[in-house]
Amino acid sequence: MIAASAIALLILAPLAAAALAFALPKLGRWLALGTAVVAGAAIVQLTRAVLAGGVQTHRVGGWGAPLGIDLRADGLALLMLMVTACICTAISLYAQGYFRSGHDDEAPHRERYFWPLFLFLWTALNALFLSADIFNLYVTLELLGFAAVTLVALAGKRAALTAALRYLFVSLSASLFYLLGVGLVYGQCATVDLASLASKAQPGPTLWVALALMTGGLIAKAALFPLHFWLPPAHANAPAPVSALLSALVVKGSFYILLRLWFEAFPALMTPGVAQLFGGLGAAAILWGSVQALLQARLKLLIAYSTVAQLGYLFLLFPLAAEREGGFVAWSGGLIFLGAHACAKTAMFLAAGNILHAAGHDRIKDLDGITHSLPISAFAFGMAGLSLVGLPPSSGFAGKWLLLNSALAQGQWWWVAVIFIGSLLAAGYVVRVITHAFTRVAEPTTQNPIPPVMEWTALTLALLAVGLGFASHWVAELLRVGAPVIGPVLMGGAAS
Amino acid sequence: MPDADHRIYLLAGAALFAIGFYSLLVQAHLLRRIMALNVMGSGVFLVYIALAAQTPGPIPDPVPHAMVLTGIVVSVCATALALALADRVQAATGRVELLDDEDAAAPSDTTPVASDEHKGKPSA
Amino acid sequence: MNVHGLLLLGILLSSFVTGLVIFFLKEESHRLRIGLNLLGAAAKLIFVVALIMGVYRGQTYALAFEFLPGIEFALGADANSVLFVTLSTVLWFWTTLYAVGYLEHSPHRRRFFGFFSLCVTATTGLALSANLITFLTFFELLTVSTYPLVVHRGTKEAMRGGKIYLAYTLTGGAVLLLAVAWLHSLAGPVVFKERGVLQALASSHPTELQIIFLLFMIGLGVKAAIVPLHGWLPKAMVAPAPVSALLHAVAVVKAGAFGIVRIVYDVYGADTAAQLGVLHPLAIAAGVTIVYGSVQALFQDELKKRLAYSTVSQVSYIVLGVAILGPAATIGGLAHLVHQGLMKITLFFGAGNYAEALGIHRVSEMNGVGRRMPLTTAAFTIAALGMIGVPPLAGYVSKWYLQKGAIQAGEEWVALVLGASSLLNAAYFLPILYRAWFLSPPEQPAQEHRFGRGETHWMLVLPPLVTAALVIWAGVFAESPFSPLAWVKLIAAREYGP
Amino acid sequence: MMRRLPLGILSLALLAALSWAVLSLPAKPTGLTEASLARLAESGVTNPVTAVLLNYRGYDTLLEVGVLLLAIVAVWSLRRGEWPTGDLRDRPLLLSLLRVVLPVLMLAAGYLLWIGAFAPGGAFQGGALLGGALVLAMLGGRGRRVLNHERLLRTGLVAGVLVFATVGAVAMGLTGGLLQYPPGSGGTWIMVIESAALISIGLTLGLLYLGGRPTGENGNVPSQNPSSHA
Repeated sequence: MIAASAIALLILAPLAAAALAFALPKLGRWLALGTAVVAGAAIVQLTRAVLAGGVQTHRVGGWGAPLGIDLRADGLALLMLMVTACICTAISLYAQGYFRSGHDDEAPHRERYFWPLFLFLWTALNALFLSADIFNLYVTLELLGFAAVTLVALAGKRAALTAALRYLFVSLSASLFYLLGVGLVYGQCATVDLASLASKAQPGPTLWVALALMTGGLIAKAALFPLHFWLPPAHANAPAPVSALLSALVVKGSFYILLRLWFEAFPALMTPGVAQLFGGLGAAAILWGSVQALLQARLKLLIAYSTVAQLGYLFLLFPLAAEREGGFVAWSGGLIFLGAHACAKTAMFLAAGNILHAAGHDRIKDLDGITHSLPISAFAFGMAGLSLVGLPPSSGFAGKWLLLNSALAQGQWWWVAVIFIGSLLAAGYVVRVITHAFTRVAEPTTQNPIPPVMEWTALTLALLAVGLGFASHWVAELLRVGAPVIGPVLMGGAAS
Repeated sequence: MPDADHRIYLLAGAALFAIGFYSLLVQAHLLRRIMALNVMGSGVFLVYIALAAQTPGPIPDPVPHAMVLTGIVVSVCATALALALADRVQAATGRVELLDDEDAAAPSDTTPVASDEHKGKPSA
Repeated sequence: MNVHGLLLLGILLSSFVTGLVIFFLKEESHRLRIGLNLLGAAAKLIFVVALIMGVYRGQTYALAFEFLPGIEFALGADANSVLFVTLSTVLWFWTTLYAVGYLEHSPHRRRFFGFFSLCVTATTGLALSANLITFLTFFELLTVSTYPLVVHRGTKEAMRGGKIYLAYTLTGGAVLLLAVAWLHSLAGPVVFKERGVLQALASSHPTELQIIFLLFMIGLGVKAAIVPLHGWLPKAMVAPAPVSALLHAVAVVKAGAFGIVRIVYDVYGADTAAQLGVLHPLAIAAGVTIVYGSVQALFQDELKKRLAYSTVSQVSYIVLGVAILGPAATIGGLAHLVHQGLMKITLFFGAGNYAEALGIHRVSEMNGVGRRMPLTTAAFTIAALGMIGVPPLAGYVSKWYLQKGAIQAGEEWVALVLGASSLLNAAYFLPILYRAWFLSPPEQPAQEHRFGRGETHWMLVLPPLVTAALVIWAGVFAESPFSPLAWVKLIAAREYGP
Repeated sequence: MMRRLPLGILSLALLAALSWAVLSLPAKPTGLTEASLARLAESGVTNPVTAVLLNYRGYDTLLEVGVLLLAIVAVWSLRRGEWPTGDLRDRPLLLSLLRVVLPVLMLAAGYLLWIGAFAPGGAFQGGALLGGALVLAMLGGRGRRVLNHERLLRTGLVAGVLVFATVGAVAMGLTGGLLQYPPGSGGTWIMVIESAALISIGLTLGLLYLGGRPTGENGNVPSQNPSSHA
């Protein structure tokens, strides 16, 4: 009962808050904070229930699949919900200051619409992570896409508007691909319920095409190389809190659905070839994205390309966890990495937002003065960088360590090489920015003042990205609940 | 294989989807692209309806019906959003196509200066 | 984990907390910052003394918690740890004092002392690490926390030096991570233990272990500045004197050397390593480095550069000692770990003083500095003679044991290398001493600025005198029970004893 | 155009794959017809589609109503609405037509809402008519006063989502299941939801025609609000 109401709250609370924030614009900021509290409490309850009683399934309307829709909370879903709650809470705080500082007459209009859109985004994410029904997932995807696109356009600049429209085109066509795939699956299996699909799905032309359609759409939404072209402009030109949301959470939503589809709904179709293909695209994304990040002249574009690269690591999970036996190492590794990246990337975008806000530009070569006057933001960026590069004991390290371990244990050394090079490149583009914190400047140039809350939220998330490394043991145990793969959390000598 | 009178609808749906996809890729004009998306959508809905029609039983399968209804509402919203956004883009760039590499023009463009907001927008 | 383990935590926190607090102090609050620095250094010193006494009494110290399944963050205090932690703590205390004096009236002191403390935390952490992961963690923390110190001046040159430093050390760190991960996938979690833990694997997976050993040596060799991985070290000379002193005598290069000690003795085990045939190549690399460094030093006119190359050469004495099988060589190498630290830090203190007080940076400008700065120069002289290996100073002791070990192991060529290097040491140190004492100073000195009556600020004079005294002590009382030598003999006994 | 050829081939490949997929669908797919008919009695309505829409898969519809609201929020955030302009005296026919048609449309919308429980129809169909009526009214320059009453509009727009969510929560309080109506009373609950949804859907569809927020809405600086486009 408690679990059920927690699940319902996680969807109804942000939805109602979004509606109210639109009806009563003045209350937006408070509604967001309220939602943060409610969601936090609900997640705590749900975690208790899951750790105690295993996977929690709620049959909406009491019908149950296949006729009705099921909501399901397992370890994976909970991790995603937690990450979402952390990031969204931070954003709710950050945005309090963001729209109040800076002196362009657009700001009030932006804040007025930011809150409802942001809350809709939150609703969509919670609904997405809890849904166990591939058609319902389509609805959540659209909810997510609309909110994300509009939030990008909220920046109002020419570049932002164009980026938003391109993003919208990609997002809509991708959704249609996904929807058509769902239709074919229904025609074949007469159900759209994730759990019951696994038993009914027999490999055949229809399902292959259906899965290809869905995967294609989701890959485009997740901006996996080579369908990443829309991401950098969109993430770089959005308002800082929005950039953070997009990089940390939105793209992960589609990745999450891919995991559900390939590992839970259609494991029969997960051939080694498919797994290696995903891994190959991931590797290409890592290398291409990192190199691009090294070449960017603008800080926010650098961070955006780094997102393209870091998303690649997530897809290494497919080849490394493809074996049900012992796949758990890579499974937990990839997902811990996901959480780490979410926190680190949010911290980076918020720090970059502060710099952009204070200096009025984010040209990397002219950053010298800024970092001296914004030591906290600079420090936050550095900390986040540590986790992104994967230095111990950060959570980024924990994730990479597990991926490395599973790759070495399975003798798939080529992924080891990719991770190795990727980390060095990441170090390269982080250092490129950080050096500006230490260059000598005559006198820091005068800048717009930054509300403290904006600097401290960035720092908090950065420290979280590092500190979570110590919690990775616990996270791995949580992920075990309802995981499609099994095996020890770590392979090697004594352990294996 | 589905029987002939359903096959035609299924294939028509597939064809609409492919046509829409093609024009989405090749058309530059924003309005045409938005219409292309709608054509793709119609293709998908047609497939759903055909699926509903071919199930045995007294009435067509109501589940795909409801799904299509949902899909239609979503695509209405999507079209409205796309149109509004396309108009903003046209107002800001003065053109009805998407420039290929927009972030090339970005650095000057992202400095949050109020005057930047006004440029390229027809005033009331 | 036992209650005594908290002592280890205390040793780390005494500098870590100091660092964090300093970050949040105001730039202006000098007195408070200085107070904190010395307090932290003193506290660390006291903890370490307690630790030594405890270990003498046979008390074991351990502290561990799991942060990934099978991966523990573990601290411990074996003989090696105590050796290194003592060295770094003692030298940190005097370097702090020196740095306070040296950086008076310079900007960004908050940043400097903050990272300074983190750097020492990392070093002591390295010393106390009980397993590979923990070691790796502090190894990377060291890289990160030393970078701001290297580029502290913020000049173009400093930034370039810093970039090169990071390029080398981060790559090294990545290689080290690779080695650790690979070894873990073969052997599971690796805990340091005398005589190593890989005997079993050595027979089943010899090739893998050889490659992993190579990776280890590359990863650690970067910091230990083994040729050809030494490129960063001369460039890092742009750092302020106290930093160079710390980098060369205690922190970075020593971390590399200490890491090699750990890998050979406590992971592979000397015998296993020898049986895998990986020690001989290492010995050769060390030999080459020793000679190459000394030759390079010969041609440097800039004092700090000359000292830098001398470091390149001297640190490989340690590696050489490790790479040669047998107790005597081990004693020599480990003793040099301490002795080189004492001598080198003294030399850098001296160089710093010349730069601070007389604006002298080049050997060619050093005529007559002995008359103007007798105390500093006296200390400098003692350390230099020690480096050359003049009895009864510290350097002589370690070199003597190295020779002995080499002969015992039947590696005569090593004797030649050591001899050559000693001659070269003499060749690049004696001229300095000659200039300093016997040539007359130039009429109008370079920009000279005096602090009160003494030859320079007392905080700058005291540290070199103390460390010089330690150099003498380590040599003269080498055979007494309270000397570094006595301690390393204990270690060697445990490694090779029955 | 160089790009057309490869893209054309790509689309043809897509078409081929799709045809292959649909042609290899099972001849007589089971679907969920039986299942939905079997439990129709419990659903509280006799029209299976409505049963799926508002009971079996009511949760989808809840989010869908959310999508509608999101759409209007998004469009309003982007632009200002444009009123159909032109002198209405040029269109006497339209005006006289409106007098007749508007009430009829309203009535028809209500009827569709009611019939939805038993036959094809329901909130969405009714809402569509309502939206149409609204568009006609705007074309005829009617109801501007109402449409400029921002608070009223916003309330009407969010009514659907809020009522739907509240009903879902209340039902949960009673039965322990989200959107799980107490046995037998399904029809009533659905009617409550649908009537609220009808208004919101109608308003949304109608107002989307404006292509932006009504000019009446006072942003911070309405006169020179840059994102306006009137």
